[in-house]
Amino acid sequence: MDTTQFFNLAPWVVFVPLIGLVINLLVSGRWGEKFAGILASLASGISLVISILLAVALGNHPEAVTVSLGNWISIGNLSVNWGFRVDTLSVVMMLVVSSVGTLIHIYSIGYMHNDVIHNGDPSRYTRFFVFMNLFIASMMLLVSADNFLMMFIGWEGVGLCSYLLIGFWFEKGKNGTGNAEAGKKAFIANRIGDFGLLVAMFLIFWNFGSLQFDAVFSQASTVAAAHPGAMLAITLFMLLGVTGKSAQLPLYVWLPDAMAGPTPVSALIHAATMVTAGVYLVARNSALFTLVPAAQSAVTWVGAATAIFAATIALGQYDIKKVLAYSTISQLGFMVAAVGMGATVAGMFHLVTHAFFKGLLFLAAGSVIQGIERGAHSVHEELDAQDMRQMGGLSKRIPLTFWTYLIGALALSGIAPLAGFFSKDEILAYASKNQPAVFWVLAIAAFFTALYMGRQISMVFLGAQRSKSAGAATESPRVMTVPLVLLAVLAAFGGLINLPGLYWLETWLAHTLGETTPSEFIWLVALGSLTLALLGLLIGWLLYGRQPLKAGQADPLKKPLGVIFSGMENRWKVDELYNAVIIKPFNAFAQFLAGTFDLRGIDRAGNGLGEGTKAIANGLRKFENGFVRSYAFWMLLGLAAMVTYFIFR
Amino acid sequence: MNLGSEPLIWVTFFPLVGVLVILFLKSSWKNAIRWTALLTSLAVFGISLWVLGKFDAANAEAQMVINLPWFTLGGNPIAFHLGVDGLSILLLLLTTFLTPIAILSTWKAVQENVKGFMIFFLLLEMGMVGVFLALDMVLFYIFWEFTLVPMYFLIGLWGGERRIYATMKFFLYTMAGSILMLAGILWVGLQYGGFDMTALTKAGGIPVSAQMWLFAAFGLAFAIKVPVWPLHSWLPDAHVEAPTAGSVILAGVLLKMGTYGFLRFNIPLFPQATLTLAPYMAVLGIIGILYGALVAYRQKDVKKLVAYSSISHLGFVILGMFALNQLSVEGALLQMVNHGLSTGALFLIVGMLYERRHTRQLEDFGGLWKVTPVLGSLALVVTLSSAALPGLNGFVGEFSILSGAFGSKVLGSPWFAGAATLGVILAAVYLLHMYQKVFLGPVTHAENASLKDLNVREILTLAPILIMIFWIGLAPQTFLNLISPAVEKLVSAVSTAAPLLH
Amino acid sequence: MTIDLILFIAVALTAIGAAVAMILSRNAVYSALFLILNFMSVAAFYLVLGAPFIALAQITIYAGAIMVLFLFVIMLLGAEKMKEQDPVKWQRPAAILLSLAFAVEGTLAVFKKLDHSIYMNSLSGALADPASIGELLFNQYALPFEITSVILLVAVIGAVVLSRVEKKEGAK
Amino acid sequence: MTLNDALTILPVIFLVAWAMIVLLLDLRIPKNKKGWTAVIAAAGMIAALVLTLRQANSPQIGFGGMIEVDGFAVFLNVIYLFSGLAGTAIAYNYLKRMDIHRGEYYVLMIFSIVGAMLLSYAGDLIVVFLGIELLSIPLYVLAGFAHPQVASEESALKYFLLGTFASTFVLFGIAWLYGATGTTGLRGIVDVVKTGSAAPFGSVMLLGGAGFLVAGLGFKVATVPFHAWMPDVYHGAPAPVTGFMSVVAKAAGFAALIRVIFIALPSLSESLTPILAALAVLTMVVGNVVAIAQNNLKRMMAYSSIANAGYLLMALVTYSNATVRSDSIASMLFYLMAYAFASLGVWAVITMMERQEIKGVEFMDLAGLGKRTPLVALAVAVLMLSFTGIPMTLGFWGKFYLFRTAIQGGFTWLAVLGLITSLVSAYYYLRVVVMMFFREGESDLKYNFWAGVVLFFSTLCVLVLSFFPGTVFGLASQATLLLK
Amino acid sequence: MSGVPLVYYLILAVIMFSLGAVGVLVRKNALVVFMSLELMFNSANLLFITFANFYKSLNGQVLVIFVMTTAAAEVAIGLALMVAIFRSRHTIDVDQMNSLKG
Repeated sequence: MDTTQFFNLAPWVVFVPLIGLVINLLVSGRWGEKFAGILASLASGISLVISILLAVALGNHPEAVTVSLGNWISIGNLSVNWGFRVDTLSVVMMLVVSSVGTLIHIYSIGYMHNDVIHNGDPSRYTRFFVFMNLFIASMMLLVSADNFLMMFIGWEGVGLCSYLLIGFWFEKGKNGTGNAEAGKKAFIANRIGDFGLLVAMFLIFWNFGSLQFDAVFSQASTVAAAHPGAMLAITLFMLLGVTGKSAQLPLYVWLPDAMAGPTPVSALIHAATMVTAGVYLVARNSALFTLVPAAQSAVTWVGAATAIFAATIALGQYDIKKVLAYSTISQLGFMVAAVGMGATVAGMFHLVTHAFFKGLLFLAAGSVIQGIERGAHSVHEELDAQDMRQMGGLSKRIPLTFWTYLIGALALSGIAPLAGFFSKDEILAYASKNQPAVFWVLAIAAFFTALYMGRQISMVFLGAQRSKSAGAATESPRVMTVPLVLLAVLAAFGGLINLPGLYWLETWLAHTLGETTPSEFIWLVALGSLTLALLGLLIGWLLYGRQPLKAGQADPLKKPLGVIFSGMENRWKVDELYNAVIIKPFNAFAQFLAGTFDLRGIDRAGNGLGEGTKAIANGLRKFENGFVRSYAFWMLLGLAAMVTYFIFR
Repeated sequence: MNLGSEPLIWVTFFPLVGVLVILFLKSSWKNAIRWTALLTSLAVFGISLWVLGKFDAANAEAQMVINLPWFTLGGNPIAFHLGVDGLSILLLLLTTFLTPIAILSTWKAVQENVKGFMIFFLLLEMGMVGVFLALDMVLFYIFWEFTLVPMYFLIGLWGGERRIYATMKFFLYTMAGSILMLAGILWVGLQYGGFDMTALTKAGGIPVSAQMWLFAAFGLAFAIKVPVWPLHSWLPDAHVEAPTAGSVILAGVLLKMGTYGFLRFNIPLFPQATLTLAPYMAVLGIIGILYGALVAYRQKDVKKLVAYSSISHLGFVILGMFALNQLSVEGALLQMVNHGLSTGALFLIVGMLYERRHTRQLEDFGGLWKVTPVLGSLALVVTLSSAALPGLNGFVGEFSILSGAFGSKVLGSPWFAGAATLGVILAAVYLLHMYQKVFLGPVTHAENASLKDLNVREILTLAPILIMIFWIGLAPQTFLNLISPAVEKLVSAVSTAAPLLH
Repeated sequence: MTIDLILFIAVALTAIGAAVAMILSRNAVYSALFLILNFMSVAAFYLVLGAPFIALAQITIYAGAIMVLFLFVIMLLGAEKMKEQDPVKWQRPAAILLSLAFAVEGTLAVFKKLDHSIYMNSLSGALADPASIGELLFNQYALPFEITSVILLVAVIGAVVLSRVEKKEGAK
Repeated sequence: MTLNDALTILPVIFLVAWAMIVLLLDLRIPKNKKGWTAVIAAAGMIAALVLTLRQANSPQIGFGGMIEVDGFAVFLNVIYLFSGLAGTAIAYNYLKRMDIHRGEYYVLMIFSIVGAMLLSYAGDLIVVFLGIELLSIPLYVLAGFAHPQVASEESALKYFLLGTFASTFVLFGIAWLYGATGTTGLRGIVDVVKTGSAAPFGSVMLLGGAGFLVAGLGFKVATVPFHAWMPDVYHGAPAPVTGFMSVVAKAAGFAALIRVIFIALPSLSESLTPILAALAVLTMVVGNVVAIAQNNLKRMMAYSSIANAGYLLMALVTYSNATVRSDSIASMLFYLMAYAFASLGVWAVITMMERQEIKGVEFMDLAGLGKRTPLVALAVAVLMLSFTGIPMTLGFWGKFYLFRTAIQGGFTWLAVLGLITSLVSAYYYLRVVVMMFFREGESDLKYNFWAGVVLFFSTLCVLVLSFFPGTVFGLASQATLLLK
Repeated sequence: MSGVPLVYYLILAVIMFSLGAVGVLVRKNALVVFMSLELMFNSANLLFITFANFYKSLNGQVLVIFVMTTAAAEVAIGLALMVAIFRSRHTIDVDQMNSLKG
């Protein structure tokens, strides 16, 4: 069979979800929840199938293939096609997106059924799947684009979906607008990043004369030689884009708030796929980054700093999803650091495994939350279903969820032989060889990772049930647990794809990324990290699990760490800082412009001219005083002036 | 020449047919009047498609030219000279496209004196089309100034609370600019042989010293119309007080007359002055982008917010025009259309909200997406189009402008475009702010809980614009092909006039 | 200084004095009488300047008929005196200053810029006899002559219109 | 005086005779049928119109140069006669309403027209002087026609005293010019100046005389600072009189100015041009600016009339420039015509609205006019736009041509200033529109057919003629070519 | 009086004109104002006669006749007007004629 024919299917990875969403829009829920959910899952599933077919085709024909649908914009020397690029990198992303996506779609059929009831607006069920399909389409566009501009559509498109889904329950949240605010925050933070990407694109266009990946990468070295400054600017502005989309310092603040979205959204968008777009961007442009060491180290350090910074915050959180959110930020830091160092494969590897286990963790967390909610419903208790202090001892109530969660947590902590161990280890190994400082930072972050996961497992599943609802929690339906199990399998065995020695992923990606530094498995590092992970888990258990927390008890770490812990608990007050330093002055400045400057300044200047003229008119009116003799006086004055001018001029 | 077969004559003056018919209808036959106006404007749109059909996209020159001698002034002929080229074709289509939509939007909103309203509206359409087609400076001025009159009445008679203040302000501001343009036109015509645009552009040769003054005289008129910061303060008032259809046309078309004027007059006629002043104009454009966005963000009135957003959007157009390369100028032209569509649609939506709630204060809304999901969804698309989401129309224009300006030799520095790109962030800030205040969050006012969603007519008003939003966003080449030869000609004309560029 | 000049100055001073007195007189009757005096002195100049017919007309028509009409109206209305309070404070001094300046300026202009060596002609009466004036009037100046007649007619109509009192109910 | 001489002023002679006939017939017409007087008077004016038009293409000189019949004069005479007809049409109902219906009204109006016609024919300064008097004396009486209405009397007295004051200026000026040249013929003056036989006095006397003359004529056309009479007189005089006066007196004044300045004083251009420019500036600025402070339509129109005098003066400013000389006269005639149409139309409406105590029309009285009589209001709106100079009205072309001659004559700054002041004028003209259409109110308009005819005919002309500016301007420039 | 220079006459006329103007500008009695106007007419007449003498032509004298006639006509109108005003207002003080202004 000539598998190259499959390449022509590439555009359909985008179109199928689009068709799915259009059908769902047209039907708009008239044919029931089942239809909407299944249709959307099917659309996502077909994308998965196509992705697999593309992978198969690539297996036979590893060179990149571009499928063009025609011209999009062509002005002067700017010419951009609707082009889909099928290469090993994009297909990896497609596979991740569609596989995790499909599982989460299926999970959502069950989850959202409860969620819409719980939140009191069942009519929004279909809307959810429309957005989800739109997300899949945008994400596919992002990864399959063969030029920057098209990628940018996907880039902003996923941002839009994120905005819509975070604010899915737009009337809920703090003060009723909390969710909507969170969505807005996410979009604007992303826009700031997009600003960077836009500028990077302008620079690329004017320095390379094209926005096509091929054309740009092939000229990279010549341009780097000719305009090193431009190259530096390009890569740094791209980094700004990365920090926005992949929630790195300093733009990460939107991601914790983004947990306001329904849990499947957190799993799919804010853990598994969208947030990794930044990593993908750097990987895609590794040809550029490798030429600019300064930018590379900037990327690395941003990633590393984020990794440890977010990990510390994760330790101080009580919200089950917030812990995972900060964990995500931290793990994204790992990936960014990896691709920054040039360990592109390692970064991508971690991206894939992270998608599995973090997706799993979120979904399982969703299962926990709904379990608690059901429990709360049955015992008529009002509580925050996401607060870990209200949980405890759930392993008995919801065992399947517990086990899958445990697998995910262990994978995340980097326990061998689960997926996370291999991928994280690859990054650490690379760092230890090339950038020892980064290595130490990441190692500590890894320790923290295990620590907060240990803490979370202990708080949620072990010990005593600290609320009535927790005692009454029930297991989720099959449609949710099956994806959990499947993801658990992936999280457990995902490491296989780049198992040391086999290095499938590496050889696969090498077709696209070219010669990369081959990965090495360093036993010392592996054992060290494993030890750290185990240590972390152990401490976590010792602190939180051995002596089960009691309801209302303060966090055991609070006493020994003191101020530091309250810093972690309060997320180092970064939001407050931004609020004080950026948002408030910004609002005040805008208010000044709108109120004082525009209305009292510019507007009044215009009106003042009119009023001034009126005042002059009223002044001149006084000359028309009604007295004939005065009129005669003016006449004589005019006459005298005129005659004087004539005679004596 | 058989005038009956000249599409430009028809497209300009067909609205008068509608006016005539309406004149003979009783003013109490409101629906008949509405239908007449709607059908007339649809017919005009049809005629403009006929123009489009005859339009040769590869030709950069004016086409379907009608040139009838009218009278002479000081030995210089003034002619009834119409023609359409790449610079005007899109704006012509935009005008004829938006007019029926605007008329359709008045079905329920305008109940008083429908007859007068429609007559003024069709007269306005004639004036606007004339502005875009006129190739004689005097004729241009006539149409230009004439459009003031119907708009003056539209705001003054069917406007809101402070309509008198607003309409006077609108009239006086606009006239303040155009009187100097009249002096400029006379001066150019008398000093440099004629009022014919095509001839003047070819002849060139206006001395640089004179160019600066003339640029200022013409530019002021256009800058006020656009409006370029800081000459904008008439716009928010006019928009807030204008009836919905008036706002749509005001934002959609009338403001474009200003930007079009720059393209048609200032740049080709005074190339050296243009090159000298381009950075300053660009700076004004950028200030407009950022200032408009910041001020929009703090508005409490939705309509005012959208009005200030116009200032921001048109700042992009100004920047694009004065970056003066193929990319930016084409982007600017496309952005004119985009702004007409997006902002027009936003005003339509504000109008729909107003019809339901009789308020435009942001604080009076909230949570409407839940109550009126269709309106909420359509508003979302329009908002995003205005925020230049890739894949929608706004992005194509803004990207071309910014990327063009980024490498513009005339501006000579990427900082211009860099600063302007910040507007992309700010656009998200104020537009999402608006969307959230109106459509998201809980329903806080009891009156809002029972609002009706859009009816078929309202969906029909918005649907064509939405189609165009997607069309331009996904396949802009259809439109870009029409304009690129003319833009190429314009850009190369300016650069040949100014050897310092090469 | 010739006798002519002395005579001129004497008559001129009379004319100016009469004019000043006319302006200053509180009583309108005195004003009228002073104006008549002024006309008389001007008529004397006319006589000297070779215009005996005009001089005569000046005395009979102006000083005689017109001023008598004035006096008649003053008496009729009893309006010879009114309070001299000026509601526009600045007007009087400013007016006097302006007029003074105007007079000085005019005098200076005439004095400085014109030739002093031109002396007036002494003309015989023959030049200005009524017959030749009449001839001019009916030939060269026939049109103005006719126009003046129309003007007089209009004046008559106007006077009639203005002085007729409508007798209508409700009118005070 | 020969028969030929008489033929040159045939329309004038006819009108004088006709006026006398009307006067006599009026005695026989009973008080309640004075409409017949109006009809007879109008018939006379129409006949005179025919006679005038017959002169259009045969320039001739009569009375030894005192009368110059040319296209310029014919053009203006047509304007006077049209205004006379309009003045008759709008007065008829008004006079009846005010209970001052007397036949003398029409007679005086005809005499006033005769004076105006003489001014446009004038070839001699004495004719100028007598023309002014013949124009003015009936107007003094007409202004006071509504006596014993206080406002009317006051207006008449002010007009009379100041008008006579201005007449002394004119006369004094004529005397100096006579002294400087020994002649009062306009062409005679030029000849004397050219041959240098002006002689002993140099140009000082000529200049001084010109100053007095310009001041005196400036009073008639109301240039600042000789304008102060106009608002009060317009305000107090009966509306139809003001309407008539606003066109005829102004046009006649400009006719005289053009005759004197263009024909007799070209040698003084160096001194005269700055003065004329200064007068134009002052007049435009003061007229337009003060108008925005007015709340009475009559007074506003008075200031508008002053402002328009300023625009018209622009045509005189360039009089020494040979290239635009004839065009500037044509522009001025064009503008006068546009002004006449718009003015007569507006005054027709004021006539219909004025109440018993002649106090004009307050702006508040206009409120609601757009609702109650939409067509009238629309017509007024068109006329206001024409005054403002908005395209598709005749007023636009008026300004267009005037500014054009100013620019071509090298006075761009003056044109720009004129344009800026016309922006100011937009404010007060539009205020009328605002009051009529945008404000609710109970406007009280006593519509009558003949005034309506004037209003709608003017409006129609303002609109329709705007599409043929070239043709109209051609007419005006043909009219002026014969001037030389 | 051939011994008198021409300019003296001219100066006399100018002074009379100015005095007339003063009268117009300062007097309140309409009749006196009117008389002042007559004085100004007279000063112009004096000029005409003077120049007629200088040019040895009768034209100037003829002009004076026209001026006189016109002045008479003005007097007729003026006095009639003042009488009419006096009837309704019982005064001819020009300063009280100021109801129209602004």
